[in-house]
Amino acid sequence: MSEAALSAATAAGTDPSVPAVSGARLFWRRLRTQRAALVAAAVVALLVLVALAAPLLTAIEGQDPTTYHPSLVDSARGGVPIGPFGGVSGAHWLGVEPQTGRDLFARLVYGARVSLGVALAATLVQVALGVLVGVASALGNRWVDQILSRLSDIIVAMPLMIMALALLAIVPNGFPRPVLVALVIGLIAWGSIAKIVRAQTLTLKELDHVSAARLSGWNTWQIARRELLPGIAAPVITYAALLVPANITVEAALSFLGVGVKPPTPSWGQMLTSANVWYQAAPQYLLLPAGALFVTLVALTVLGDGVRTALDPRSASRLRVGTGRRNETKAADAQGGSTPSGASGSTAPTAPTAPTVPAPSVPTGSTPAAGGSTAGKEGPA
Amino acid sequence: MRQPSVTRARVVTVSLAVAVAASATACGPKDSGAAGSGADATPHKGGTLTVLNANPQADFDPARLYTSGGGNVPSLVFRTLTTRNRENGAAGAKVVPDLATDTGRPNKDATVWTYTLKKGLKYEDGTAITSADIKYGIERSFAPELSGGAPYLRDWLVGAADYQGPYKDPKGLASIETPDSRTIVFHLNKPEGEFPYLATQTQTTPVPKSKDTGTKYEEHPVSSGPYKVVENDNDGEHLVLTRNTYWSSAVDSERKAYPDKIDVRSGLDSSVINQRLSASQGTDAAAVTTDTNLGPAELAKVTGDKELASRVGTGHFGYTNYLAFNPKVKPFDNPKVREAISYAIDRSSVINAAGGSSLAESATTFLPNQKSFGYNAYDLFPAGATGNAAKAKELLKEAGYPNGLTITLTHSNSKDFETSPEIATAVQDALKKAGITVKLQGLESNDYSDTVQNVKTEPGFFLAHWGADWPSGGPFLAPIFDGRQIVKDGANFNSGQLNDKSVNDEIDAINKLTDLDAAAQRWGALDKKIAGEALTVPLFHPVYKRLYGKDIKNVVISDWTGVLDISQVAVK
Amino acid sequence: MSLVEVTGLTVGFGSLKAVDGLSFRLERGGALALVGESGSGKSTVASALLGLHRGTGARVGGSVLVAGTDVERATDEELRRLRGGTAAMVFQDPLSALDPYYAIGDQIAEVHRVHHRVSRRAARARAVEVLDRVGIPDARRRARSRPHEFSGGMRQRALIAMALACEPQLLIADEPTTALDVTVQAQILDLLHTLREETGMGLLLVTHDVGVAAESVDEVLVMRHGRAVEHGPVGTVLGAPRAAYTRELLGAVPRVDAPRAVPGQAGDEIVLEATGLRREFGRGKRRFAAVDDVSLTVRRGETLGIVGESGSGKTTLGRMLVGLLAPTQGAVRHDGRPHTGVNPAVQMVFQDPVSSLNPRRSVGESIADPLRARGERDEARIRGRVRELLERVGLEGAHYDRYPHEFSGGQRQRVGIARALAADPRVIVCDEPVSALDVTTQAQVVALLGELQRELGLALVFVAHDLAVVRQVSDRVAVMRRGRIVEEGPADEVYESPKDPYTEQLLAAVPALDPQAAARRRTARRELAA
Amino acid sequence: MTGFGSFALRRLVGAVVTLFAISVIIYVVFYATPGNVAQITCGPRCSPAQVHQVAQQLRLDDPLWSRYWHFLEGIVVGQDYSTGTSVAHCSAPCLGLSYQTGQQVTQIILTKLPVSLSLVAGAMVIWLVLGVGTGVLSAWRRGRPTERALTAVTLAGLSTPVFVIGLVLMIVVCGQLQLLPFPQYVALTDDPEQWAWNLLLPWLSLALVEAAVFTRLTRASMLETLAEDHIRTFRAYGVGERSIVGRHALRGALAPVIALNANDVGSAVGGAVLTETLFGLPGIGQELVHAVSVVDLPVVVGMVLVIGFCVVIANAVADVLYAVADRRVVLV
Repeated sequence: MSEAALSAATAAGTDPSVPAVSGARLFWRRLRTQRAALVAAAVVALLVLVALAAPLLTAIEGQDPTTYHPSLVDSARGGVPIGPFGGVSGAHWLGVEPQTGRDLFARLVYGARVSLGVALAATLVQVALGVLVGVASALGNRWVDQILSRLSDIIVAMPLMIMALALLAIVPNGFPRPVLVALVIGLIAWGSIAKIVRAQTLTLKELDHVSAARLSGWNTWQIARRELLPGIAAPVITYAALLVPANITVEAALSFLGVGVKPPTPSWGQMLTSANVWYQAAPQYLLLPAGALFVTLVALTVLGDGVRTALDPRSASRLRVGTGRRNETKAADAQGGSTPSGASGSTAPTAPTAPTVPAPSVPTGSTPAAGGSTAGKEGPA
Repeated sequence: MRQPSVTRARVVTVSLAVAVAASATACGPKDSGAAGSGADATPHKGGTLTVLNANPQADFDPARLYTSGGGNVPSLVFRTLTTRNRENGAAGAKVVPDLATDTGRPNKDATVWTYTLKKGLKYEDGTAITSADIKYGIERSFAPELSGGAPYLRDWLVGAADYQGPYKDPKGLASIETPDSRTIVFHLNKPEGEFPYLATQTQTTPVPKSKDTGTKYEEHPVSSGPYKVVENDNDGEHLVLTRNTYWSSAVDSERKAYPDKIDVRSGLDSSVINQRLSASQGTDAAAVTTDTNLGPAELAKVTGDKELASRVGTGHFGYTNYLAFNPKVKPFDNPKVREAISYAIDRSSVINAAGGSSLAESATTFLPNQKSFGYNAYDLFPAGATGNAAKAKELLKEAGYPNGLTITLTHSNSKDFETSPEIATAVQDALKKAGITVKLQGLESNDYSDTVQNVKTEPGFFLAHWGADWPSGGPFLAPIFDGRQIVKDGANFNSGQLNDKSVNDEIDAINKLTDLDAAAQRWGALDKKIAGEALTVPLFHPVYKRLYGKDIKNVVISDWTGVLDISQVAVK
Repeated sequence: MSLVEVTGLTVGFGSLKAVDGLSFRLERGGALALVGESGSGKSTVASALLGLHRGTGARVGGSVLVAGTDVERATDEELRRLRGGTAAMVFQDPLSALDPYYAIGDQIAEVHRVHHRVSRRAARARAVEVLDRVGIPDARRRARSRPHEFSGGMRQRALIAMALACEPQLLIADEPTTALDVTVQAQILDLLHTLREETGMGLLLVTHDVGVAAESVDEVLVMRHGRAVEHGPVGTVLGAPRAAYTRELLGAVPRVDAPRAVPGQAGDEIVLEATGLRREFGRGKRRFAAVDDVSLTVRRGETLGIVGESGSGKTTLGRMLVGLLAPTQGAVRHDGRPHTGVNPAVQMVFQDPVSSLNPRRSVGESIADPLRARGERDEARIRGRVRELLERVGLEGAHYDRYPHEFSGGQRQRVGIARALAADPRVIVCDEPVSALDVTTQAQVVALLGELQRELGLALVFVAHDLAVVRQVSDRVAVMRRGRIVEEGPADEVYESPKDPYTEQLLAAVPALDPQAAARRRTARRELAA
Repeated sequence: MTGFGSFALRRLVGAVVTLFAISVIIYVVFYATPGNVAQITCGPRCSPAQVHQVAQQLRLDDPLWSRYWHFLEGIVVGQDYSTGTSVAHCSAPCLGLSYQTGQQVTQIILTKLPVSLSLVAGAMVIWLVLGVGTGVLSAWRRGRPTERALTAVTLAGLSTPVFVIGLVLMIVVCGQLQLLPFPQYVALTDDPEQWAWNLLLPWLSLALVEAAVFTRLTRASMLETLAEDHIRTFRAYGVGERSIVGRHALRGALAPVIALNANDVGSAVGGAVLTETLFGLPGIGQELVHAVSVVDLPVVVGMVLVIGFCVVIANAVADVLYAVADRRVVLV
């Protein structure tokens, strides 16, 4: 999945000019109303737990992820596991790996550690860089903005896989590989998040409370920390929730190209890569990591959607949609602006200025329709 | 660590191949020859043969090719002074005349070799092939623009070491004489009884000087063989070969040339090649591959299907995968440690990782297990199938490591299933029982080559493999164990840095022999003598399973190359 | 049969009852205004007339009959025919109410074709016709424009044209002039009046502005908390209100003809002075001056009102005065000293009570900002001072830890004032401080500002578009138009005897509360135009 | 249209700066990459003397800046090189010669680019139609079984790496069902029908992954648009759902789709690397991965620049489309 895709998907859901969450409690309350998101959150929690408890779980099974069991595979037939369902038995809950006879359950749960860990760490790097660059280019002068925008253009225009191949070859061997993979993914894919943050910050900094903070005497850094960062948290969190699954697949792709995490450390991407050709001879070998990846991605994506909905100020009406009660599905549409809180009469009478549509140089920033949201504040029209 | 290859070694990092893929060549099964329906039916001329390959024929210049026995696709276009015998199994490991009337006439000490060309040899344009063209072909292989061939001509021919090819030095090499248009004489700087083997390489292909366009020659190489190149798209990705009407079976007894047309498609993923061959639909029914073999997963599927199993040929090729020690690095300076590891190794794990017993045969000798190499079935440090942990522990104790040993194994991150992480982790597991803890150091493949081939950076313990340039002990043992071939400022393959006068002398002595059978005996004996030093731990010799299409007939897989010889294949 | 017959209408959203047992009728050709403050349920009623609550999860009770159609029981098809065909709605925000991607003419044609089986071409012609009818000049050409190419007033006309396209019997106008300038508002109201006269259609006007109602309708229904407070002919309700709430509402409406109740005590000291201010935006061809050569002075203790329509540059001017914007030319002096950038002594109260407070920080923290920025570290002192300020602006000290969303608009504006006060300013620039508030709240905030001014000797710059509000608070007034001050002087002079024609025009456009006066002025405007 | 002229000029300058920076980065990165280029080019058994000759011929011993200057010179004025028997000219813009094969990089690109463009362009059509179509459907049917089914399919597409989808598709469609031939690139100019048949599977595998992204985006932005005031206007005028969804909401929802699509060209090329490798399509991606592995710097730089150029162009085109779709946008 491309980062850009995520960015656009996220940007569509958040309107920075409206205060989003007003406290964690409200957020939880909203999240709680979405059954699907709650289930997803539980699945994610379970996955993280499994990853953390991998040594414990494999100890219960009595296996470890690296020991070979040559006797469990049919050497003359290319090393296909002996026994039904890829050698499932009391000792090997999910069977064994072809050729090596290593325990698949152990590899799967240890693989979760690497895949989730790498994806999370890469996401952190992306978020950190993206926020830094995005905020700096929104707050800096024209030159800073130009240079940083150009920088992210360059990042976007460079083929990610190729840079990853090159970078992973350069770094000295002693460097821990999972950390390296996370860093590389993070370093080359922060462009979209920077764009989102930049757009968001540009909108936020026009808000009156930021002006008020300036009048209070705070300097730029203090304003960024107090007034802006909390404001960009919502879209960033939402986006990050969608980035994690994307990063898992990038890790898998890097493994496919031979530059992922090194054996014998298992990762799902690596398992998928080596299992790919076993699709016919030992299908469960492919289906296990593929299934794990699928469940993880579904859970993270649904959770990401849930988080977005919960953080979206306008989601109040949509939440009902989320619960799937059919007769209410049209609520959001027909109701539109005439929510019971009675927006009528409270809009500023100052005529809307020329619509402030984001320039195409930040195409993922926000939809043109959202341009109307800043209307009502008198600008230089 | 050279890759014996049909094309010049291309490092293929991306490949779904699960097995020892690509560029290898191999040999038919020693006993029965190629199996399957293909061998039985009577072959007829005509039809189009499709070749599905992973690696494009990016180089099609005879000067740049590094081939064993003249290669496969190139040998359809390029005839050489001598060539491999186009027969199944061990018989295929013999050298036979090609352009020449015999395999070469040596002088008394084998330092001067004379060849006479057959009569009536013609290029695709009908002009006659002369000995001067062969001389020119060899000379141009020394041009830096056309680098890539094997090192032997450079090392053996008098005055070749500094020669930079005919473009810079039009006077040419004085050590190659062409007294008349059918005779060519080579003057070597030392006795080389195996010169006939070297003469199989494509550098001895005639190149007409008037047609030479330097680096662009490969776009239109002039054919001396049964086929000529009529189409070469995308730098060797798609080749179409049709009959060279000036070629005649009367002057070429080796190439059968049944199909009228050969269509070579490459750049394919190896699993796709095998899928296509097993589906065998449309033109794929008349398809073979010359660089792809069945991976373990594919083998598992094929063995369960009788129809498919009948379309698999088995090939062997002189090739050994082994663990190399650098005795300059502690603790491998201690022979007891090296012996302990030799005893400890559990080869079954390693063989499974390489694809299982059908795709890899356990190796206890450095030389390949073939007669032509002088195979001498010894096992100096018997480890059995699963390792002799007790003996290993005992030796380690003697060596001063009573509580076990921790060592680092260097391997590459390529996906070749030879020096790759899969084999390394299997070795890691295979030594565990003996109390030897192995740490892995994986290097990107270019980095790996640089590191292990440099005497200054060579690690103490690493995965290595060696393949035969021709089926004899000479090119197998000399680069690895001849002390005079230690290269200080370039690519070094004598990883044990062995410089033993008795070994060096024996190599020189064998090289003087022009009786190749007698030489083979002595190579085998030398191999066992060197093995006593425990500088390597042989792991396995690969076996190649080659799938081919339904309509393929006359399948010949020699022990020299291990692949289907497409000069023999028929589709009708 | 009445055009509209609403009986015991109840609309509930979740636990909230937006409309609670409302009944009224509207005869054919009649005009009724639903007047109320935000949250009174007036817009919900309007939506109910078109059955827009159907399928939304809202609980609707009672009955609504529009031209004989029972809206609650009608089939989807009947409802579709009703919508637009029988009763057409004009929405509040003309920019967002039109599809930005299509030409205005096409949008009107599309709606027309829903109700009339005519060719695309005929529908297009009809669109041009109605656009022409609502006073869009060069309608044939302008029909091809997209909404953003129209000015606010033109867009509102286009929306009315869309409503006319299907010749409805009832026009429902939901705050049709709220987003417009006062002069444009007058034109739109006149247009509605004329159309009603000519076509004889009924009008249901939803508005928070009593003045707008007075200009446009025969009958008024005052709503509060979803219930009818008072219902009657417009003259009676506005002239002699019976209900206490109506009286309160009317009392709070600022009058353009009443001078400032308690004048400011202007000192001699000039605390803020601007000379030759100019501010440009855009680059190249799109460069223009939002503020051009503006000079003004503000003395201690007085209020300078700056009034102007949208685009007049008043907000830009305000932001330059506090140092949030750097002038392209000219200088700002604080206490006689030239000053660039922000200065705690010059504070600002912002228009939008929603965006002017950080939703993620407690109001106490926001108010404490100037204290902390000044270097105050003692938590107890900070809390004490903030508590004091909160109490001073009419809130409770305990509100320190609450978040902005827990407050109403008026309360939030009070918090904004407290934050400005925390910096101990000498001048506060108020940028449309009450325009987003209901009239009753408006009056309270205005009163608070006056009190604070007297008490602290503050100088105020009061920037607003509402002439009545400005008069209510100002000692002196500057009228801005296209970046320049066209007239400046003591408030009474400017309002009683304007010298500039533009000022005159503005004053003429302000809706009057007295329906008769409104009718007189409409005639006058018509004559002026003719 | 001076506005458009200055937009184009500005974009062009931006593109040149971007591409220049990219080439510098690639040079520096590959300079640091391990691997003895001369040894790789010469072959593993070359003697040190031979390796030295090759290094000299490829200018590998020159300082980095000098090599880079030579590269720039080639782009501006072209480059002469020796084939051994004669001197050949690589005319400007010359991206140099491949270390490995000695071919002109521009020539390699010219033969590989049509393959990659065929792949990406065809896949793009599929993912746009599929993605936007299902996105609209799932926004319209939200909360109903249709939407749930679509969501599940979408997520499956999203979570399956292209190399798995591709192989499974190939085994099932070509191997077991034999519905299609195993893909084998045929040039569009040679035989358009075969071109399409052979690319169908690669298109599908690449498109299935990307379509998922577009489904999600379209759905989100459809919901966004459906909640807007002008949709309420049309509802209040009795305009039918079909027209509201198909005409008004979709139009509004398309803008972010256009923007995303441009950005996605870059990631599609990344996906194309895997797809080309899997299906053996002789495109840019496959060649690039190979070139990286043998440190064939001229080829890597050339190909990355071409990809970068495509992304820059795609972005500019998207901006223009964006402005056409939404007239309020001003091109800057």
